[in-house]
Amino acid sequence: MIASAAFDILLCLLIVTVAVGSVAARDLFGAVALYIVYGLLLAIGWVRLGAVDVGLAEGAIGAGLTGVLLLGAAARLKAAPDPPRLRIVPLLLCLAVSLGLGAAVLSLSVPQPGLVPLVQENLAASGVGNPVTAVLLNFRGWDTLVESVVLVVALVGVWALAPDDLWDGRPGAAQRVKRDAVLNTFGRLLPPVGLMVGIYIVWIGAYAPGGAFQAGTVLAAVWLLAIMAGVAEPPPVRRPLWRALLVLGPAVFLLAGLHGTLWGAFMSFAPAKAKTMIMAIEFTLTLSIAVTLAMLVLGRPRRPA
Amino acid sequence: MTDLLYVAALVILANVAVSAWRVLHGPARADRIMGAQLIGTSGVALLVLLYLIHGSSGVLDLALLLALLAAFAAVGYVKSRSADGAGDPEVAGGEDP
Amino acid sequence: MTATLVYGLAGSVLVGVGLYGFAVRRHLLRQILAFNIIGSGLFLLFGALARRTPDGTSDPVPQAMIITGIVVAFAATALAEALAERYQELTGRTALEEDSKPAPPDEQESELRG
Amino acid sequence: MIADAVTVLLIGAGLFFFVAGTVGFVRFPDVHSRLHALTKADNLGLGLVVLGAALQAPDAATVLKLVLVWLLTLAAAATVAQLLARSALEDGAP
Repeated sequence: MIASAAFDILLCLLIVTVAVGSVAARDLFGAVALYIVYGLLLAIGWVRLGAVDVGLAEGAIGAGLTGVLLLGAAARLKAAPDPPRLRIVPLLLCLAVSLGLGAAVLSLSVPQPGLVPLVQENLAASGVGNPVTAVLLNFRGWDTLVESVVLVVALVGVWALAPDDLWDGRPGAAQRVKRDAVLNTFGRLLPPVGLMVGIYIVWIGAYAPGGAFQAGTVLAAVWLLAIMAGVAEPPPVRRPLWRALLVLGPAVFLLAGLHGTLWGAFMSFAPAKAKTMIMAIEFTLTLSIAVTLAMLVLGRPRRPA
Repeated sequence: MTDLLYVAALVILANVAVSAWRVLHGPARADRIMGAQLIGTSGVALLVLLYLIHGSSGVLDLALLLALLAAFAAVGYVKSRSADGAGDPEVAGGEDP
Repeated sequence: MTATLVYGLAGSVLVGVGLYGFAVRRHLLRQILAFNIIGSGLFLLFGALARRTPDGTSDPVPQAMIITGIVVAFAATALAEALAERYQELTGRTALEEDSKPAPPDEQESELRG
Repeated sequence: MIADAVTVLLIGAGLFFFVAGTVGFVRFPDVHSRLHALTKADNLGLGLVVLGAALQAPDAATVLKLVLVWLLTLAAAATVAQLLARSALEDGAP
């Protein structure tokens, strides 16, 4: 009991210290390196909160995609001198915000059943055994549908920043890699394992922690590694097949939702068909999320197709 | 048994804290990425211990995921060292083989 | 209950830390990082409060919302990074202009020409 | 009962290597010796922890998963050690 509390307290202290370090670090590179560590520690924190689904999402994004995105950004952006200075007024204001939130936590920490009973009651009709997946794809499917569209919109925003002559070019730089050397070999070794883990995570999401977002992020990360290792080449952004892949998941989701209209309401699944529909959405959404997230990390087109 | 596992987890957490100090202070950039890599390995070990404590197989899946992605930050780092983000320390002078 | 308290308080502190970084740091990438710290602090706060069920299971509804939140925050980060890069290309700067101090006229003109 | 004792012993031995690796990482004088301390000791430590956990595994699938965890970390460490060592050389480390 004491050891368990000590672990939580030490982990939280570490998380907060690393965050402070990331904000206070003298140089940009140090701030980014600490931020990567921060994401990793948060994933462990989510496990301690009994939210393994969230831990999987945070781990895949924090350990996989954020590192590549932010280290690339830190290299491309000039590191202008920005010495840490202590500003008293903002410090006091932020302290007040933290104290207010802390007081709210203290006053709210009385046992509350929340929405657990409601979810448990309807879980059998949702088509899946993992309550988080049931909420994501059935009870609050609206949120997830709109979110999957938001990802594509963000990608369109990134692509729109390309200069005119590269409007439909290829994202990312041409990778210089020594063939059959260490990185190249690693890039050929990892994708099969990554594909297996990705499929496992989306498949197990039906009744245990996992699902489309976590699996999509894993696949995106593995694809990016293959690109960086010179094993795969990102497609030009105008290639129709890839554009179709980007919207496949949201489109299937929307069609499933419209199909629900026949049964009464948009986005409602009949219990008998729910499992099939949710799995169809999950697998196509995984593909779309993987392609979208990887393209987001690669950024706008940088070279001709 | 559980208490011993927690003690082991605390030892690894202390390791993480020490490595985080290296990430903050460097001195070389490679040191900082190494520190992040060490924290990744420690994180996997922590999750294996937490799997034994909680007994939920999802925790082990997270360990598997972190192990799969363990090299990402470091590969992203060596790539970001060149101006165009495409370099590789294995290619001498940056020319194509 | 301990977990709710410990992680909830950590989340509260993280929001303050991120806000401070967002207010004080000028470099755009540092501001993006600080903004993400605010976000993850709020997620942690939300997740901790989801844990206060009598039997200790975590409420799945906040969990699902946090997962969507994490993925959207990542997409927003990628978009913000691309904007910062383009901003640097056009203006040569990596920090936004202070509101109280307008740029000298000749500099403004060169910005308009892009 | 015996399995529990062996698990505790293996995890204890694993912790020893973790601590040794971290001490080397903090105390060694230059990038390459730090890299050397880190990529070997820690992965041996993780291997021992994984072995200890495997003794408690309820089924073969869990053992397989644990072994995969270790193999993936080893492959990552080997790759990263190569790349970081070369990058430090390019940066002019001794």
